[in-house]
Amino acid sequence: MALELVSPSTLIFTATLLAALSGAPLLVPRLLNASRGQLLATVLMLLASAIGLTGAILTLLLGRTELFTLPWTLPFDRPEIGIDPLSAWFLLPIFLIPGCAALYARSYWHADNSPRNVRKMTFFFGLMSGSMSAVTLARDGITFLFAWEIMALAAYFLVATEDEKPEVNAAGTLYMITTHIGTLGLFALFPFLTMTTGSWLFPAAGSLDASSPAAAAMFLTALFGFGMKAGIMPLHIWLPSAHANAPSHVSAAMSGVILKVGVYGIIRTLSFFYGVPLWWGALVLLLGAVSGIVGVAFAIGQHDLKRLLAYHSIENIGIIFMGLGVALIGQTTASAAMVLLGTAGALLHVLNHATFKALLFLGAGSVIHATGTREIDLMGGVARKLPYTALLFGVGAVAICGLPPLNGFVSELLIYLGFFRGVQGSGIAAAATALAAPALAVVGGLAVACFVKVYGIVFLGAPRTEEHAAHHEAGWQMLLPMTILAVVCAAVGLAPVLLSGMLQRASLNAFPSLGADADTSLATLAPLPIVSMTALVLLVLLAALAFWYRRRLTAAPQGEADTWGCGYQRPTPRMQYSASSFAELLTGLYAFVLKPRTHRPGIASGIFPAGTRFHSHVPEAVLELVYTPALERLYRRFLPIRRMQNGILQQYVLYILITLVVLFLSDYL
Amino acid sequence: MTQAFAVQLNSLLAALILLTAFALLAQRKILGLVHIFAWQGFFLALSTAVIGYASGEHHLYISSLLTLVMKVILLPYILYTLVRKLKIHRDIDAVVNIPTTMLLGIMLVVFSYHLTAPIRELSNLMTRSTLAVALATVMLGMLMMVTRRHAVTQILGFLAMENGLFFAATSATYGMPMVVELGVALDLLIAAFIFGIFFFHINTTFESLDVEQMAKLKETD
Amino acid sequence: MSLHPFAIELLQFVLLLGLAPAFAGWVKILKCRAQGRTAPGILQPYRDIRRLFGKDIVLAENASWIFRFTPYLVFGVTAVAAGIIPLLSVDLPLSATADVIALVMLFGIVRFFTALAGMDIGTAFGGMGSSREMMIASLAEPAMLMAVFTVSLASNSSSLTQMVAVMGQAEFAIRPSLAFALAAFIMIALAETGRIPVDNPATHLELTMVHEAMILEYSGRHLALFEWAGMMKLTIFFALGIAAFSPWGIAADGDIGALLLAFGLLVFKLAVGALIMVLIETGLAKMRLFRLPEYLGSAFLLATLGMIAFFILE
Amino acid sequence: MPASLDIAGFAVLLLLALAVLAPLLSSVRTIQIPLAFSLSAVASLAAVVAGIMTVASGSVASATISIGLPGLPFHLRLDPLAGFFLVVIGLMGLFVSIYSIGYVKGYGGVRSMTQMICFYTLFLAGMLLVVLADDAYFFLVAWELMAAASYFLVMYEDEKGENRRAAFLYLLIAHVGALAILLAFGVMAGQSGAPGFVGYTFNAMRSAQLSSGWAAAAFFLAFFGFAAKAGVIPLHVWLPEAHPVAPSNISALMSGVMLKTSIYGICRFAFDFIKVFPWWWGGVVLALGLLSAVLGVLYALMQHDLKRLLAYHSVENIGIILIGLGLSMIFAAFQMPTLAALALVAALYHTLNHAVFKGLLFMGAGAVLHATHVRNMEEMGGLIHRMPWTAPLFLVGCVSISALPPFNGFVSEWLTFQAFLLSPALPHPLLKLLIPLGAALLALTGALAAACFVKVFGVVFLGQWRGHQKPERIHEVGPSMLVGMLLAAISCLLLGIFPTWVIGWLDTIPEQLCGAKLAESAGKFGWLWLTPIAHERASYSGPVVFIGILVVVAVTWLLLHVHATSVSRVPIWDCGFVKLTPRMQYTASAFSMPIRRVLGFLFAVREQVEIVPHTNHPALPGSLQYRLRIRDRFWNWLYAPQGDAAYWVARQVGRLQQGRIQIYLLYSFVTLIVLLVFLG
Repeated sequence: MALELVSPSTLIFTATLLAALSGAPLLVPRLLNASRGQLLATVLMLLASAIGLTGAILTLLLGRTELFTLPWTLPFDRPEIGIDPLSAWFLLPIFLIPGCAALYARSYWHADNSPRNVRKMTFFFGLMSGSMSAVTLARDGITFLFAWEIMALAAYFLVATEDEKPEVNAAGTLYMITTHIGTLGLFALFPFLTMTTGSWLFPAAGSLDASSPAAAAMFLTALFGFGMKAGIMPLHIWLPSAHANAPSHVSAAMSGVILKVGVYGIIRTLSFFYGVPLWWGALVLLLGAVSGIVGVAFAIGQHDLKRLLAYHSIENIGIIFMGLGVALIGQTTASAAMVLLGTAGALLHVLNHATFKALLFLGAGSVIHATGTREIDLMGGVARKLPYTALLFGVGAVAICGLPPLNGFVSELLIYLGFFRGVQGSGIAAAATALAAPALAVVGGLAVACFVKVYGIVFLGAPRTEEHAAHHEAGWQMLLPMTILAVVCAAVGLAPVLLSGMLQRASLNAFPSLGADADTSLATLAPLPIVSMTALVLLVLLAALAFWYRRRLTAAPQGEADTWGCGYQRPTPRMQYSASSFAELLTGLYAFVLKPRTHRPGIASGIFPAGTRFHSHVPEAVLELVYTPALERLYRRFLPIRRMQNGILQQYVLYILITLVVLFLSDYL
Repeated sequence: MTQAFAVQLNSLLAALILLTAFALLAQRKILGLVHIFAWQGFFLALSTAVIGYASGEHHLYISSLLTLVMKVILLPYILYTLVRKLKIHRDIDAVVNIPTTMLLGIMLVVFSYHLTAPIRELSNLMTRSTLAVALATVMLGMLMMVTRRHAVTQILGFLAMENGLFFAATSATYGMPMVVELGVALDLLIAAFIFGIFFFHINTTFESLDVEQMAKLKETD
Repeated sequence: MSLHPFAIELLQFVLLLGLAPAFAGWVKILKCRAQGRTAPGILQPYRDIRRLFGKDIVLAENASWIFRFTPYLVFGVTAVAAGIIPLLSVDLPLSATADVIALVMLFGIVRFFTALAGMDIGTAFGGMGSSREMMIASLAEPAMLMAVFTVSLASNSSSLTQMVAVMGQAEFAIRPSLAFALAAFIMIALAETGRIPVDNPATHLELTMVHEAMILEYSGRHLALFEWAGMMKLTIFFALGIAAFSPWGIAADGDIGALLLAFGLLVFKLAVGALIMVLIETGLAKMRLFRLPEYLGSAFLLATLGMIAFFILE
Repeated sequence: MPASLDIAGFAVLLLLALAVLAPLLSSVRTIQIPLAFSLSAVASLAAVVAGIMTVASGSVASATISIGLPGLPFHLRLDPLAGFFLVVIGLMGLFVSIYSIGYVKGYGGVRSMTQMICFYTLFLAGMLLVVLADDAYFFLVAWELMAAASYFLVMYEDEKGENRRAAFLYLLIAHVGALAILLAFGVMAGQSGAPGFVGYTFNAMRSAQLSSGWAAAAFFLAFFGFAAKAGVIPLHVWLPEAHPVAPSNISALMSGVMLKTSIYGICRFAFDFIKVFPWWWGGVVLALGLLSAVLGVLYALMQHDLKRLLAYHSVENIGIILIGLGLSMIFAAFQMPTLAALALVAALYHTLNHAVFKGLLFMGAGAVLHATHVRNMEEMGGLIHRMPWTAPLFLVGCVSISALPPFNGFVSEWLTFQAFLLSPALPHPLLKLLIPLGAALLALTGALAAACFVKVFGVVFLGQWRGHQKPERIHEVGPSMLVGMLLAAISCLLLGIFPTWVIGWLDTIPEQLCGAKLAESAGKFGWLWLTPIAHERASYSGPVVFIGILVVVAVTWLLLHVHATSVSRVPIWDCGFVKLTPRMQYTASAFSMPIRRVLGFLFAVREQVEIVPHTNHPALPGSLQYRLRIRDRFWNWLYAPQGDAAYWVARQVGRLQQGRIQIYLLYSFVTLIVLLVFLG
């Protein structure tokens, strides 16, 4: 059979290498000019995506697990790579999004417009894609860390694409620092693992006892290290600025995929254990809830489009964690249904979030491209000039709000179902899930509010400033990837049944204890066909409504007039509701976490008062109120030590001399 | 030349090496420093030859010759031309005043003696007692690097340290293997060239060879 | 035939008293030659002293008895010191009076009273000279002690006769410790006897005077005593150096032949020593006062290195 | 013939009786002073006799007086070590008592004589009892008696703020020291294993078997306490404050004698109680001794207050004594009894010498003060013409303290040098190398001391009068003061010329403490030659030096005066400058300037030159004002931070004191609960 000739694993490895090296030709400037090189890289990337997706889907369909030991030796052990449904599931977004983003970049970040950094950007983009794939393929700690580190560094260079801007550099540095602090957690995690198993190789799923202290240490270090990458709440500080300052397609890839690699790490780590204690699940659930609510609350307060989307990533990671939490609690209470629903929900949301967040970032990229600003309050009426983009962004917005008939709804539904299963149980587990369900609801509600704001302010209304009025629709190279993503969103939302088999295999792969209970399957647990049906009905109804409305519109006479100014003679676009004013109520509600900063000068008195300004801003409160002061204090505490580093050469030699003397003396004593 | 006389001669040379190490600390003129360094190298070469003669380890003659060429002729010449070219003839300012440096130096010598006392008991080489001097020369070279501001004195301190190490090698084990010595000699030569370039850059950047200027490179806070 | 120890003692006493001016004259001759000047005869110092003895004394009104007593004391102490150092023979009855340390301290008396005499009149010059002299002495003393210490390590004694006896009979050996100690000793001796580069005995300039400033007010026989004592002191320091570092030839007992040989060698050594000193003096310039700490510090360092070299290398 | 302990007891009782009876005599002042001080002189003489007898015979006598605590009667013991210090105290007590007859008269009518006599005698008695005490309790009682009496004597002129401040500082440090000594005794008693109060007797301490850690704790606590009393740097700060402000006879006793009780204590602890100790104890003592010696003399050089200068010299000399003690301890630790004996003898000899010459110098300073009423040397000069007797006596003190032969200071320093010269015999390689450097420091100290006393004598007695008042009003002091000084000066000379006898007499002490005798080797060639270890090593002859110099000087003088040459007196030659004034002389500050420049980094020196313009033109300054302030760095390094810390702690504790009754009740309550928790 053809499938045997080209095995899925071969496809995936080929795709990984192809992706990683897609930008390599650009490194030889003599060989190719930038534009051609970018074209070549894009083609290679698309090829890699196609091959990789095929491989991943095949793996998921076949449910195959393969392991390969690489023939060379690293200092520690023989490296192992492998492919199984869990990895394959994560490979779906890993190959899908970068492919789309690469195509998008061909127009968005065209070589002719940005000759300075296109080579770097393209190369590292490919490298990042390849390394993300490699992370999911790694089956031992060392290989994993290698791939992980390459991914982190490549992402750093991508964040710092426009390294001539100071804010970009600051964001890059923050990302670099935090990601390495996270890696530090991993440096603790793998030795723990090795101490427990005696090998750097990953243990089989469900083979370690979770009740030991070492297991707790591993869980916590993994939660820290991967959580830092995934951007869960107190560890998310790098995320908003990095995503906001990277080029949009990079943000799409980072937000859509890199965060998911963090999630992958956690799921992979959790899969090693059996007999998970309750507090693991509760902790994960709590983190998820906090990330979800606070993330979306922060998002509401933003008026930088990409920053806002970045906070939504935190929110969605929160949702994924809530799903994971449900799964873990299910493990504790031995409820296979909860495990399956939670895991499947989380995994599906991984895919969903990847698609719709990528879609949104790409859409945002188009808008920014067209308006030349990231500031929502300066935009307005974009839909008129960019109708397709508006439509596609709308699809993304609906999807992210978890509304039917799109995909966000399906995954959230699975998680909700998991909650309900949990509530049926008893004890603390039930209480935890019972408390978590409303949190998810709040998240959904707030997300809707937020996207109403975004969509309303950006796309509707009139342009608020002349210079930032949108000019032109994006080209096909930008619209096509967005369309593909929108189609995926819609497809998953409309026909989740298509994925249920794969999803179940992936979940089973992560938590094999499910297999014990043979009659548990996603099909029986979740009413996916009904979802499809409902969605279809909804769609049909909508279409019908639209058709009818259109006919009414064409039939009825219509005239155009200015907006009624309530008698006021000179309404200007500036009088429209702005993003800040829209969000004001909600940010006020969450002021205790958000700590918004408003600058309201009094209105000067007199008959003809001079101009005044109002300015409000929701800062990255966790960074500015928790980390920065703590670091400041640390810095001040260590200031005396810093005096040792005074730049005077002699003193450095003196340190050496003193050290030498002390060493000699210590030897003598 | 009898064995006993050779030992005495070697002791005298060791004492002179120690003296030159102190003279390096005491000297204020840069050219004077270069001269003293050359003398130190000369005594070192002589001592190596004496040890070579007395111990019958004839490869030490080559070492001695190498030392003579490198440390008496080549390196001083390079430094000399450097000093001439960069026009740095003025007095050297020390971070710590010279008498205090001397006292510290004496303390370091006592310390070295104290450290090498056990080795002295264990070794049966005729040169064992000069090991303390060798270690002291290393320490004094380092002290020179610590207490002087000028970049040329830093390199001289470094080279004096190397002299000490070389002397330690001859007095502790009758010299290092030839390959190592050749390698070290080559390294030194290269180091001297690199330092030359380094000086040139410091000089053009700061218009001074005072290494304290380099504190400006530190990020401010 | 051999002389009685007391006879040797007396002989040596007279010898030092009598030879000192000649030695000073010799130094002066060498110095003049080195500087290309015509030299006075070797007997010139004798004539100077005789002339000064014949002169009247002019005393400041407020000079106290300290001022008048000091020249005699200085002369007396120097003369006593002269009896202690073995010049010709080790067999001296008075040599046990003081070891090297006590000998140095005897010169301390000289310095103490000279400095007091300098302050007695109450002129600025005298005070200046005293103040400088005491500072130089305070820095020279530790160095001197270290040099003595090193030599005494080698001979296992601080008694001069013993040193001469031990060192004079020791087999030849290269001893870095003694070389260092000798270098230190020469430097200190230059300081103690007020020679260039520490002091210039031939000048009366305010900026450079040290010793001369203290005895500026003296005249007549007082001055003669000071001058004579100064010459003796110079000779004694040479003798001390010879005894400590080059004692070969000093007779072990009172044998006349040995004594004659010792005398011949002594004259030779003194002549050579004077040559060395003159070379140093001609080659160097007078130092600024506040460079002296470094000079004496170097002497101390050399002496200490000598001691360390003794422990490490010998 | 009465036993020596009885004579000592008589001395103490006489002094105590004087203290009690002095008030009774207050009405007849003309008799009160001579009588009281002559009787204290008699008592001192008795102490000297008792001491000399004990040391000479090497006998040990003890007695128990059943007063004191129940179960712990007062124990007295007179052994050679105690006897030696008895001699030191008695000798100076004798000289100073004679001196005081004249000196104290100067206070006549202004101040209470009774107070002076009372505390003076108590002070002397306290010192004698410290030496005689043979149990910790009695020792501390005597120690406190001594401290308290001297405190009141420092406070004697209590209307001056500086006196009160100095006295307070003195009391503070004395008590911190006493506390440490008390703790040391506690450690010894606790570790002696003897039941009840018996552990507090010195006998129990002698036989106590201490572990090395406890022994070190005991010794260093005691050392700290005694060092505070002795003024060892860095615990010296009270000394230059307290000594100058006390009356000069008291300064002479405090500086000459009271400091020595600490030396006694250290000897007692190290050589008598603990006996076996590691070498580093000696190393610490030696290092601190060197530090004190060098810094003490340097600080002294910078002073221009005569008595303050002398006080710093006490720090220096205590340092020299400690050097000897430290060396002795090092030698003893390496089982070299002869060398230990040599160093110990050097230390003890210097103790005696310092007592005599420092007493002499303080008495001389008192005489100068008495005559001029100033302490600032910058305002003196030419006193040799006004005080023809005081000047030579003071000069003897100066020469002695400068360690110049043939006076006594030289002998003890020379012995210390000999001990240094023998240090290469030590088996420890590091010590071999390091200890000679200490000898260099000692040489530096000696030379600096000489410089300092050239300055003192030159500025105070030589040159011309610099002061504001008319020099004609200055007169020589009375006979009793001169006799007191003369006796001390003669002692200086005798101790310098006949060291062999003194060492022979002392010999029982090293025999008992170090287990080796020195007299045999030291006096091998008779009284004329001092050969401490062997004549091949080193020898010295005080008599020969003295006689030799005397003879040569006399002969020269005679020879030169055979023909009378005329001596004409003229005004000072002024180098052609017309208006030479006494103010142009070198001053004390000017004299020490070169050394200040060379070694000034050790001090906090602040020099200010202020030009007061006369006209507008800078070339014509009206006058120059030069101000020099030299401060002890230790004050800022050690004491000021501690003071601040104490103040800070006090302020923090002060917060507890709320002034609200509820809070106080809460404290009680909390305390109660804590106690219950601990008890339960």
